[in-house]
Amino acid sequence: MNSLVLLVVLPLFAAFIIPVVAKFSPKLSLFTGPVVLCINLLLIMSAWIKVGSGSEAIFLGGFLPPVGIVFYIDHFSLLFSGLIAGMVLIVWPWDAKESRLYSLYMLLSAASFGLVLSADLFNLYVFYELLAVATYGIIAASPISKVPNSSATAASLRYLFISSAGSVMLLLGIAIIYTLTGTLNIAHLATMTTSLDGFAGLSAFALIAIGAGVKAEMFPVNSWVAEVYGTIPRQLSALLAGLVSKLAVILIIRMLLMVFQQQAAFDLLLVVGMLGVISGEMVAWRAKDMIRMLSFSSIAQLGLIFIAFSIAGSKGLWIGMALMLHHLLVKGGLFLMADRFAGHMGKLKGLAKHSPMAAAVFLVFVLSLLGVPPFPGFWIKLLLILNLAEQGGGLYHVAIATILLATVIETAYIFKFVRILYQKADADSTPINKNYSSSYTFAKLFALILLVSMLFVSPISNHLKDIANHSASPHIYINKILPTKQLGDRS
Amino acid sequence: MTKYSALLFISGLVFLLMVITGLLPMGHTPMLVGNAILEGAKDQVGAANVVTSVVLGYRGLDTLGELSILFAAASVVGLVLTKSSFNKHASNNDDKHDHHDSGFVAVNAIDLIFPLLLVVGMYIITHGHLTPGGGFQGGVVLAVAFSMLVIVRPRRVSINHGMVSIIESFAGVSFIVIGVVALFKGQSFLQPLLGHGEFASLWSAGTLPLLYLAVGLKVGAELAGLLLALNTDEVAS
Amino acid sequence: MTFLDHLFIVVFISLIAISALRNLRIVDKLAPVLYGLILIMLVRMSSVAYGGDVYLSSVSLDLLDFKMHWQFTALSWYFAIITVVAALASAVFMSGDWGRQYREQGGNYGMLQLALIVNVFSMILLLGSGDLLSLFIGWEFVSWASFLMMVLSPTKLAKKSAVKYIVYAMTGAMALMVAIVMIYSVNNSLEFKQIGEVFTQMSTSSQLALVLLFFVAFAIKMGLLPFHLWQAIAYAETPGPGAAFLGAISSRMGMFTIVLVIVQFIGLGGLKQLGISFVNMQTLLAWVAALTTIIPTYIALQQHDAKRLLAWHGVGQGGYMLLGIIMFDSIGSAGGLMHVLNHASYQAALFMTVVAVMYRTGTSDLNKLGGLVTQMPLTFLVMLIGIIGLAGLPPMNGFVSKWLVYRSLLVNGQPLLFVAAVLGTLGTILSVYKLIHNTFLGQLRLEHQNVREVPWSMLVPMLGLSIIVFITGFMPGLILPWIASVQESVGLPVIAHHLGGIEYAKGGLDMIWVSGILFYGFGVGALIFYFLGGKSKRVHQYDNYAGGHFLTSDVRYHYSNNFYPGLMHLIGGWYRGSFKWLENSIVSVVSFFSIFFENIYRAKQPVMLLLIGVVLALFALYRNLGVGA
Amino acid sequence: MNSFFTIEGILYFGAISLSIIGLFGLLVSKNLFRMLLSLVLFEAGANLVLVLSGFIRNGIAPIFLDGNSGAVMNDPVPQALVLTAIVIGVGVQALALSLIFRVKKHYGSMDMRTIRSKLEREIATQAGVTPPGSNEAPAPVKLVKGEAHE
Amino acid sequence: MIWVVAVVVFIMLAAALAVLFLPNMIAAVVASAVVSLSLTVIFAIVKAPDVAMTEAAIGAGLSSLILAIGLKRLGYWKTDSIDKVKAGERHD
Repeated sequence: MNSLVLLVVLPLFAAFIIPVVAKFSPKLSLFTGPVVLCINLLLIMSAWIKVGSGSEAIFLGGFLPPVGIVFYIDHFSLLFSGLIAGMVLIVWPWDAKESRLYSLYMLLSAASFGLVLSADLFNLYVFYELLAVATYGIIAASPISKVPNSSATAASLRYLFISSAGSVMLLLGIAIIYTLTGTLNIAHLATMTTSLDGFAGLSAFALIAIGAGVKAEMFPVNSWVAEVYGTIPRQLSALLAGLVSKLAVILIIRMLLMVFQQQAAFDLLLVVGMLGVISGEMVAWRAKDMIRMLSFSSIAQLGLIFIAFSIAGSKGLWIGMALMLHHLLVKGGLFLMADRFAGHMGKLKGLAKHSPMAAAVFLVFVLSLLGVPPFPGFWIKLLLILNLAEQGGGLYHVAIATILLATVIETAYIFKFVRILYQKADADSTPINKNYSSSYTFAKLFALILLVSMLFVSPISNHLKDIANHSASPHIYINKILPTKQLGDRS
Repeated sequence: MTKYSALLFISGLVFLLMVITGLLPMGHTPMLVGNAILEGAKDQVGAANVVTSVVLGYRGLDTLGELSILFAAASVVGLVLTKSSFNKHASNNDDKHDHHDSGFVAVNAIDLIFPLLLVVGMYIITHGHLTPGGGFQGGVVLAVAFSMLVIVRPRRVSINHGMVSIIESFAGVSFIVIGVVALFKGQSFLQPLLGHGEFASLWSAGTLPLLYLAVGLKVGAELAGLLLALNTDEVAS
Repeated sequence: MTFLDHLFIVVFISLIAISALRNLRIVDKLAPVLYGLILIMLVRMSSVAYGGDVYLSSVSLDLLDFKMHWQFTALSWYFAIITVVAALASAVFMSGDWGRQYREQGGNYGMLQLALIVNVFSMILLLGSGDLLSLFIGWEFVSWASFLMMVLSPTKLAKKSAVKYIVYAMTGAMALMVAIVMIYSVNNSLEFKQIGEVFTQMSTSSQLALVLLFFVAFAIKMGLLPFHLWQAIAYAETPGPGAAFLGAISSRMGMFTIVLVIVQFIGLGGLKQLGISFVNMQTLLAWVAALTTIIPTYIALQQHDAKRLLAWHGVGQGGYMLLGIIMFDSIGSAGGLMHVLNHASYQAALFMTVVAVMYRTGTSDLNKLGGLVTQMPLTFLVMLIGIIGLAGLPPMNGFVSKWLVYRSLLVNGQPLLFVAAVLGTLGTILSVYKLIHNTFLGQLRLEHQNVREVPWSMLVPMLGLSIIVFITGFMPGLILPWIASVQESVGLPVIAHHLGGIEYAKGGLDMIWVSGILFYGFGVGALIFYFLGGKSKRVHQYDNYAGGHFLTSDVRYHYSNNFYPGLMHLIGGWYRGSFKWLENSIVSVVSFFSIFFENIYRAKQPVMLLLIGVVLALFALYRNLGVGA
Repeated sequence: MNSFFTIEGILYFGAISLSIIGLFGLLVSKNLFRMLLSLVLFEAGANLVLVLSGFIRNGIAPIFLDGNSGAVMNDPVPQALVLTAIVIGVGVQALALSLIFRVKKHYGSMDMRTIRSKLEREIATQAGVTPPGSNEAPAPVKLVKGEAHE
Repeated sequence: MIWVVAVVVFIMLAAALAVLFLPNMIAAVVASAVVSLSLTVIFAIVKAPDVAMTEAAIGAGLSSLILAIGLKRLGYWKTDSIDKVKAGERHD
């Protein structure tokens, strides 16, 4: 099990050697990253089997927690690790000119693995920063052909300012938690929740949530989304919207599930989630091009995920996880195929006639996004709403109303777009991007996965439920990480 | 307008942060982990400087992550500033800076203190586990020393970029290798190896000095590369 | 495997078969056969409509802890048979020459067939639903199936109205979802009978919310006021027989759910207890229904496109159905339920006649038609029967159901509602006269000289439907047992019936007598006419005059443009499209907020948003928790 | 509530004020370079807070020397964390500076607001839509007569 | 001791404000170096010698060097008086 630390270390290793390798053989440096990711996938698979329905903890440096850093491995973290490896492989920049970009992608995946696996608060912060820095770099260095390079740089810079400010907030939150409890290990923190349930403790959570929320596209701090997604290649948007945002969410919910199972924390997530949903959908409603529409729809979906996590306990994790996976498939797929729908909406008339397959794939995605039965999106939305209703309390009811209202708005703008696709082409229509890029193939693959998962709703959901039950339980977490409590428990 | 609303919210934040601070145990923090480390550091890691034990021992992965961040930053700076496809129309005359040597005082002073800086830097790195300081601080000194040479004499002295990147790769790789060796011995990643040696002597604390050396080299190479990349005109490179 | 399972399997196989073969010519022959097969299976299940046992499906899906099952009650069966007959008629109608012409004009005939079977499939699924979740899924299926049919028309307006429809439908679905969630959250169960149980446990405000949510959901599908704006244009723009099918039955799924949920489980007592003094939920719904009969009917009067005129009537007729059922007595509810079948039959027939006229002349613009009676006499006959039914005049079936509704209103002491219903009927008569006059009467236009009667593939379903219109009007006792068992199954008082009509203490109705007297009267009139030496003279269609001027045969005279000018002026005075204004204002509100949020997202300095977010979050926590720790 | 007039009280006050000054600078300055300086201040304040979380009154530095075996030591963990945070901070700073160079080169301006509007316009142009109106006064919504009443 | 701390904190905050409000960029960078140096002193006072060294080397040294390079390349390397700033090139 100790070897699972290689998930993080191998990409770092690759990142360090890629520049040197590139000096001797550029070809080799191109393949280093994918090879490492494939090895990681194998590692993850073997660990998946080995872990079974249990979980494992890796004590880095051989120091027993809470003094050392711990990696916590269960199916939840392995699932997302697998997704990271797969997603980075899908969007791997095969045609990049600079080997340093490969390094950055490797750093990004290493940071992602670390974020998923680590059970130490400050270690999470370090990986979060690594992820952020790698992201700035990738954004700034990955212009789309048509845009002058520097608009991506400007977007990246604006992103950097808000994201760094968010990181500082995160750091402040960590400082408050450390001052209050004297520990950074999340399992250890979970044993002393009583010292964190006051105003100071919860404000630390608020700082962490909003600080990390910058990456998670949380409501007030997500104005970078449209700027960044508007200037980078669509594959990269698929990576950022599909996966990277989820990693920040995982950071937040680790704290929420293990340490801050309190109504005030749930309410905070609920409110920002609701605002995110409604504002995202409303702005998307006014969007005139696909990318902007997708960007804001992504914000709304992340809001939905936050709403899901405001349900206490394993149910929240279960539904939230389902939502995250669904959003990864749908939004990832939509962004991957967005190149085919580039440009002003009004100029896309007749696209459905021209490439019916693309239109059909698009329809599959959006119908699932809207939650039309029998697509998986419907079941997730149903579960979410029924469970919100079970929570009771006025705010949860408002959330239900918000979600449903947002769905109506979403229908309106998506079908406004679909209508244009199915209109007759006229002189104004732009010639359609006909080159079948590999990302479009992956989009089709995503749609296929979505359709297949439609048939296996029950087994998938049961499986996710098991994973969630296991991962959301602080007891298992504490027992695994702190087998023997050496330190005084203040609670 | 922005100023006033900013002021309003800022004052709100000040108030709330002060309230939070008032609730914190100032000056007598619980230190659960801290005390455990202070008790165990001597035996578990064996470095006189407990901070070093924490940085490289207990929280070695953080340090690796931090090195990666520096590496990422340096890579990005390199990527961003050495792009050949540049929009020239907006270029500004201010950016053209002369390639002449700096003045007599600067050149000679740097020449004079360069060896001194090297020695100091290496000293700080190698004694990181004993006294305050270590890889980061020493690395910075090294980086500044080398880049100063170039900055004061941009035309005559140049640092081989390839060499820098090889050093940084090598240092990073060796950090990881030291960690992975433990893995191969059936232990955990970054578990301290080698004997602890005599406490508070130069050859103590197992692999820690080696790790710090790697960190120092890495930080030095990284920052030197960074400084040079920032300082060079992208047209030139 | 129960018989219901077989039905579902057959419908599903039909769906697969038609979707697989939709681009081959064979689908023309196959589709009617398949609908016929489904119809036969339904007929074999007819025991349920005569008081037999409910058919249960052996399939029950366990998805995510929810148990879904399906069943066929008398109510389901009644709606299903209407659906399948309408589908069969439409399929036959489009299978021959109409389909050929549609293909030649570039229409996607295969998709039309597919959309029809998808609609039938989803409606049967909805009708067979056995719990709230399967109901919701069926509901969504029906919405999207209708959407599929509407978008087939290539015109821009059609697509726009289809999108409008789907937004409305989604709103309805979400309202239904909230209602279901409200029920689920009380007992964590999705069974139908929970509705009644939960309803009694709820507080008054929750009850009110529940009823309103259900009603909004169903009213949107029904096209009741004030949610009627989507329907007419969307249906009118649907290609040919699709419009006939949708107009006949699709929106009646709303009626089905109203009966299933509101009538069956909430009931009169539930509705009556919600309200202050004399205004309760029942009167509110009744007035919604009454206004629905009036306003859309008079909008129909203003239309100059035949399909739109009919589609607006479809909206208006929904009001009668609700008006009847909301009275909760035996004759009123029987009238409401029966009106579903009656309306389906004549609406389908009328749409088909209009499509037939379009097939020959290429237009449905009432200002560009006229005098077609000589060229298309059978179509004229069908339309005549249809409009008599639509106007609710004897001896057609529309009279029976409307009579029952009027009777119920009078008996229940609702004279104002009665007046409203009669007003609606008045508008109907005026506008159907406009329809038949502008299409078939007057002088034939020059460009229509060569128009011929439509082929038999189109005539047969039209004539078949008009026979149904007549037979069920002449002998309503054929239908009334079905109605009675529906009433029994949903817990309404059961109507006493015989072959000719109903028995009712305060005056029954026997259509055989009524029709007999009517025909007898005609016969007597004819006899008197001939015995008094009445001479008839055949006059050529062009051989008439206007205002003392004899018209020559090269100037065709047909008074169709600007029909009913005085009345139009009157209507224009008080009806200024207030509902459209409402719709637009909702859009502006959304627009306002979206601009507001967009400006937030366009912040010059995003860190400001971070600051505001942090401060507000901390402040909320501070307010909630204080600093007592 | 603690008293603020102690060493740690003053230091906490200083740390928070430093952060706040940095944040304020980030908000009010238009110049990218000054925003960067403010960001550095902001981070420095947070670092100070983190160091203070390990501060023990009368504690000594966490280094084992010959004479201090019995003394109370400060918490070494936050110091290690701050070490990391400072290095991260300087990395981000250099990165931001390089981005600023590029932005300055491309837009010829250091004003955040100008850059934002230019960026917005570029994104809109790339997406093929009309650029959005000014933030202060939204562009008048053009209501085409027919569209509003359909 | 407490007064020493108070004075250092005061210097630090004054320098921080100077960073924001000095019109000349060089002065602002110098002020930020002053902030770093005060921080170094504070770190030394709170018995965190490692952090103090790091802050001195990185915060006051390296960071200032980077910012100085930035000044140079962004064209702020001039010791103009406020008059000129007012005349045309406002940096703020």
